[in-house]
Amino acid sequence: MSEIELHLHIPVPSARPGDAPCFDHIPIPAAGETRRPDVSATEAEMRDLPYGMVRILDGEGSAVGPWASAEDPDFLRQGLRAMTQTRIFEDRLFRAHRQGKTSFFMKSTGEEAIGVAQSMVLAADDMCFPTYRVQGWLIARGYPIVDMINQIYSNARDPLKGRQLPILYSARDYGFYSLSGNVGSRFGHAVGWAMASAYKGDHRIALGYIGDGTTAEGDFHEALTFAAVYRAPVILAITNNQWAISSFSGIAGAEQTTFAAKAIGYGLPGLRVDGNDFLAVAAATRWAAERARANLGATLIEFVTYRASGHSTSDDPTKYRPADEAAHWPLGDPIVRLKTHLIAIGEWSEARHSQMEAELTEAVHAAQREADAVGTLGASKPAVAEMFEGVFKHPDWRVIEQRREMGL
Amino acid sequence: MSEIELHLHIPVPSARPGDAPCFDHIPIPAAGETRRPDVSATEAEMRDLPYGMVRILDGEGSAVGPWASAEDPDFLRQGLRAMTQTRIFEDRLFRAHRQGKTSFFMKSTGEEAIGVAQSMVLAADDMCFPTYRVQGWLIARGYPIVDMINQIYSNARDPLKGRQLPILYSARDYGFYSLSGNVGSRFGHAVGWAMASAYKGDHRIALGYIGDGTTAEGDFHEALTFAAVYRAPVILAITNNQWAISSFSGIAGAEQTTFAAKAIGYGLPGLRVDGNDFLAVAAATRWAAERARANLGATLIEFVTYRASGHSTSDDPTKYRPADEAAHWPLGDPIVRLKTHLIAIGEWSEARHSQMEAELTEAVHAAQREADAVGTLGASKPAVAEMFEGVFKHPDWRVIEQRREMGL
Amino acid sequence: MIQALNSALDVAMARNPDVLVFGEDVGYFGGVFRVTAGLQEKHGLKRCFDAPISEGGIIATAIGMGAYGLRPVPEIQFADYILPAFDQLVSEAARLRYRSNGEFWAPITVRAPYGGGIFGGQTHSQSPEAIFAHITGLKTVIPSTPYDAKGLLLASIEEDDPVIFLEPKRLYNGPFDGRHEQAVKSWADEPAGEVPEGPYTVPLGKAAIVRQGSDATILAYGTMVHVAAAGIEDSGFDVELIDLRSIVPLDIDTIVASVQKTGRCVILHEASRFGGFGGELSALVQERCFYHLEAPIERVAGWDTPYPHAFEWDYFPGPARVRAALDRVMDKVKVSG
Amino acid sequence: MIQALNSALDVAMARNPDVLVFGEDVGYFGGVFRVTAGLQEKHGLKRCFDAPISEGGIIATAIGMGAYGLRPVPEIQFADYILPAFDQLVSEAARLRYRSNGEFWAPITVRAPYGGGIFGGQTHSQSPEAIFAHITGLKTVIPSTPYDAKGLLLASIEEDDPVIFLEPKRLYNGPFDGRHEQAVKSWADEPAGEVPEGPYTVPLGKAAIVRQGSDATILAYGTMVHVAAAGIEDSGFDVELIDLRSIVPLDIDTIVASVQKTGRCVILHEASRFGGFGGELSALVQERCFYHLEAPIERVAGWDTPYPHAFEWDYFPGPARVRAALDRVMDKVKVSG
Ligand SMILES: Cc1ncc(C[n+]2csc(CCOP(=O)(O)OP(=O)(O)O)c2C)c(N)n1
Ligand SMILES: Cc1ncc(C[n+]2csc(CCOP(=O)(O)OP(=O)(O)O)c2C)c(N)n1
Ligand SMILES: [Mg+2]
Ligand SMILES: [Mg+2]
Repeated sequence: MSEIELHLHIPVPSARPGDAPCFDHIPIPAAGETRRPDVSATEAEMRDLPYGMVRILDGEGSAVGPWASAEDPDFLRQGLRAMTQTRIFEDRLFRAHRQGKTSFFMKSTGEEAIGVAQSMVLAADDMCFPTYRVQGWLIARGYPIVDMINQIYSNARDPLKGRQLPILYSARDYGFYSLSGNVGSRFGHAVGWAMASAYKGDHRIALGYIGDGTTAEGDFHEALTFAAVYRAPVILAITNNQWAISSFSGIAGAEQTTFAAKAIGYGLPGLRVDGNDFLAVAAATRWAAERARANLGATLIEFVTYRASGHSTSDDPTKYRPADEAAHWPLGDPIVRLKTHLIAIGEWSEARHSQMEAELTEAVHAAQREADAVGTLGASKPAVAEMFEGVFKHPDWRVIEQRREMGL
Repeated sequence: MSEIELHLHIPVPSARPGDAPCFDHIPIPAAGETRRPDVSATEAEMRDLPYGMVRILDGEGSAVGPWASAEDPDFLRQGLRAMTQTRIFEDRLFRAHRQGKTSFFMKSTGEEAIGVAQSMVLAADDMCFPTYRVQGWLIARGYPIVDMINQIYSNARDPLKGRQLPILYSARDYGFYSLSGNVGSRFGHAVGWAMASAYKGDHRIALGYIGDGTTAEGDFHEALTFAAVYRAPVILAITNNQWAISSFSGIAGAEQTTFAAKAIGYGLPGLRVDGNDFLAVAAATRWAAERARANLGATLIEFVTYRASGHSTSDDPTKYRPADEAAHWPLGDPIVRLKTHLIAIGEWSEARHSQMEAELTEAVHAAQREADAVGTLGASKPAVAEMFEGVFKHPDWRVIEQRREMGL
Repeated sequence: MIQALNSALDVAMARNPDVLVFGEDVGYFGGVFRVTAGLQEKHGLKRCFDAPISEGGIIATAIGMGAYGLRPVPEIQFADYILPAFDQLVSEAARLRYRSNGEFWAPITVRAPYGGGIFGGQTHSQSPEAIFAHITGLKTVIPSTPYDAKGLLLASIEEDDPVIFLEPKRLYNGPFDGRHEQAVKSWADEPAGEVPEGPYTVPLGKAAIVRQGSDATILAYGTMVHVAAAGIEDSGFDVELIDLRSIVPLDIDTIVASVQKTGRCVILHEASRFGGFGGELSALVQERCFYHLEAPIERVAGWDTPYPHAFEWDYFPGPARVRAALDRVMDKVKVSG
Repeated sequence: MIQALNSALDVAMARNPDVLVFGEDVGYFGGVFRVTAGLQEKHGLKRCFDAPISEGGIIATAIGMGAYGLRPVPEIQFADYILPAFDQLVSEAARLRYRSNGEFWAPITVRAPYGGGIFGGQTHSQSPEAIFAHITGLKTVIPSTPYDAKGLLLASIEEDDPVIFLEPKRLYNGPFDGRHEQAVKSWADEPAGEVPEGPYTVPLGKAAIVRQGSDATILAYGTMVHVAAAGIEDSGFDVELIDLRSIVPLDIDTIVASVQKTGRCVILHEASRFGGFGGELSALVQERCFYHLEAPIERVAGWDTPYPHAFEWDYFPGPARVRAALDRVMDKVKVSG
């Protein structure tokens, strides 16, 4: 019997408030370095990918390496626009919460490339199974911002009739599945939806999102198991933004290996992708979508990014991480990086950018004015009878009696 | 948009009743071929192991390769004895079910090496978190066979007071955690127990068992996540016996990759081991135990084996697999293989083996006679008052009243 | 009842290509209780297939399929093993329609054998209906005869809401009234064992008055309907026996009318008593029939212990306990009414 | 109440090195409601630490630790998120002692904030106590004041049985009686807000008679105790108010004595009504006080819908509904008694 005393290891992040931020533990290959296998490569031929990183935009804003392809500048400008609009929208609504106009809000600052690029790359009739941190998906598809705000205000025009917490949207026509407050539990729905599409001989594919922290849920494993076993046409995306509320990614296993490496356990290809590189997100998504549509099955993608803002309006990140951590994030800001690229290739300018920002700011303000006019939380709400609708397709005697008890 | 129609892939096994059995899809390196890294090797240095197979006993019964070490012949004879006893015991009790002496029974035929070798290699105060298919663990540690039978009969001497289905033993003093009918849900208890041992600066380690089919449960993933994050001193063992009731291992993902490869996703070493090779099971277990006791954390081991019998007394495997499939299993029978080895090294003989079998058979019969004398299911049972005990440490008014209502 | 359920699935699959069946061992093998036997062969590999041992995954997959537009009928091998999927059922299936304002919903029917009487021990005998009945957005159906089993299953599959369909496993092969010492009976000898071949439905939310009576009312479902009948027979009282058939939706009108008529009520279930569905039934009856009640409402249920293997017949609430309860509701009135 | 709970954990950890605390964000950060603030700093990284987002894993780990001999106090961030761990709680924690004949048990206390009143929407407002109360082998504790919170939590941690400890999150920062339009109150102004620094316990299974009365009895727990008090005040009746404090074990004697005295009973809870714990309470009261009851037992509870964000105060059962129920139990007697 060994005489060594056992000890319990508890992971701690590289820096806490007061410490100098440090991201040296995150391996980041240079842009262009990680290879691009053919979509038909076998899983055994791709086991290095989870340890590399798909990156296209280099420090100078050039698009380099095997994943780069000729992009339509309009496509890129649209992406830039949607990302910028997302940021402006979120900043504005965050402030709306501080003004007491709603109960809760969440931002995706620094992560906008993911939802936006994927929204633009996938087909209109594909379906994403979102987390709360991909509002950019809706904005990129032109979902009316005023309706987002109406939902956030739970006012009389709330498309979800006041039943849901702010930002837990549902937008079927925009390929955006119903969100809910509990994390992880829709990841497997993406797989089931994709299996149904395959069962019907359809061509539509699904995209499931999950946060780095939430990969620890059993739902994650179950979804991947079903996806692998039935070769479902699905893209399963981990948005690794380094934090889960106050818990760093090490609490979800990041001290040991990359999140992309989880793919290997299921015999699936796993891509590790620079999540702040709009081009890389788009390229990786296209690659995975091509595999899915060719009946080659599921792909797991880890998007490496950083949650630049707090977790939500209830959170103050300076309580648990250096206040200036975001500034040290080695993969930069997705908006700045795409803008730099567009300028570098002569398709954009600072002046156009400022003008666009002004336009988008005004659009958000206009939408907010419209929603404000309907009413903010408490000041306006859907008919109280809506509370009793939709429990079942047809109400049963219980809610009918209870509605009556309320005098409705 | 691609014009290819999606289709849904449903895995099917290589052979169904009437087909010729085929195991060609299972890669089996030669004995001695798979390397043995130092226990302190990094995970990145060990990512090939899940695709090899730790094997020591070759076709001639010789012990070969880097995992082989000098074994005390007494240790091997003890192992042979416990495996043989397990088989005789199970055959006998299976028949007892047919005779109506109990409600249910399960066998581990063909898989005896796993529970027996691990029971012998681990320390008396380590704890295993068993499945129903490691009765050999108890037999190897000298748990009284008569008490196993009393439990199976739920008779007046049942150590579990008639509360549990047959073979769902609990034997704390033998390092055998309480079994239950639901699969998978104790896998994480092994991790928690090991974390507690580490927390206390103890030296004890835990061993969790799970079946190939059950790896699909969320519990599997959650246990591995906790084991990896907190570097728990635990061995997590998958007994891949190719079947989960009527579902072949492909339904749990074996078409895509090995079960051992799941370790990679957690940044843990994963060993793939010939589960029918007593020496390989012992060697791999020692290696993993050494890692655990040296604070190097958890190891995932896939034991490749074959469920030679039906799933349980409720099952007829000829309904879903070729009747002669077991005979074609390429890794042979663990008892025969160890016996051949012992004979090959001059430490055993056919005559001694027959004599041992006779002795063990008589020991099982004697134990059964003793248990039969107490009574079989229905003919004898613990006091009915036992039904009301142990819900809580101290009974509350509900069971006290209900017991009274029964006139007890 | 197995053939009736099998026929229901067969009919549903034949009529609607969007109906598909999956679960542990349901494919080639046809399920550990054979309810799905032959469906894979007849309807194809993709319409009836094996699933990984992952109840959460099975339900999550079914919900995703339902959101796409299919009508999946997943099987959970034993109701005891539905618990790993509890979050999927409660947080997802039950809430999808409400939270998305009708954009998405979960038209899934989750079949699971449940209940005791087979020496299945703790994890093959439980009756979890109460924890489903409490969940807003879930329907829970429990047949007691082959005829109902088929009709209710077909109706459940047609539902656009998620249905938990609990099959009393002790009734799979024949009626069982709790008289375990008697010879095993066959459905072939029972009128309700006769099952038409083609499609028909038995509506959810409509209780069956199995036996009219004037002395007291018994509310029961599943196996306990048969146990109730035996208990009534032994008691000699003229008892009205109501088979609820679905507990959500609940046929409150039939219940109230009966108890207002008889003035006495006994509630039966196999699940442990405390916090069981009997509490809700008792509360509802008391609220709506208070001035008609001539004796306290009685509950006959499993004891407040886990389900114990050796004590199957000490635990299972049999006809003797039903009879005793009937004696109490009838007697007490004589003593103090 | 947050400080009281924090103090209980601090005291328990100081007294017993086998007590340890873990859960999502409970370590360095001190929990999203700050209940574990300062514990990591004071007692060390290994005694209060963050856990992966995996409620099933958290409870499984705690059970394994408990089997080893520790006394873990895991936190589930919101009671709504306890469902992924439901199988661990029911099939494992609750059954371990019984099935192993006492060889192993689960001395774990699972803390979780629960209940509404904070505009938390569907998944930050639910009250799941009924699904725990039905599970044989689980205890369920719900404090309503800081004093009780500390004493009950310390008593729970000392228990050798698994305890679900539900903390009414709307009471974390002050008492709340449902009058949401009034200014927020502080515990500092309440006698029960005073919490001794050192160790003390409030026993499980002992209800508190918050207010003596003769007209009717109200049974409540958690936030609803305060709502009841407001409703009583508004009603003008002399109502006895009982705070159950733990629903398993349940203090049946105090309940029965009170209702036998008053002859009228109103039961309150936040959870949706159908299949809620109120059903069990109603059944028990009816069974044991039938001949004393002068009016139907009333239940005031959440509506049978999911918890809706915008309709917080339409859904939350406030003092007006309590008062209406009291009017009914008192009135009906005048009309038809
Ligand atoms: C099942 C469940 N458990 C816990 C929570 C509480 N919670 C909300 S968000 C969150 C962190 C999620 O982190 P991550 O998955 O990394 O996503 P991110 O917020 O970083 O995008 C937690 C623990 C929840 N909503 N649902
Ligand atoms: C949670 C749960 N789901 C389903 C079952 C039913 N069941 C019992 S054993 C079994 C197969 C397990 O297969 P595997 O894990 O490969 O173990 P093996 O029997 O092959 O040793 C199943 C599905 C169960 N007992 N528990
Ligand atoms: Mg995150
Ligand atoms: Mg197996």
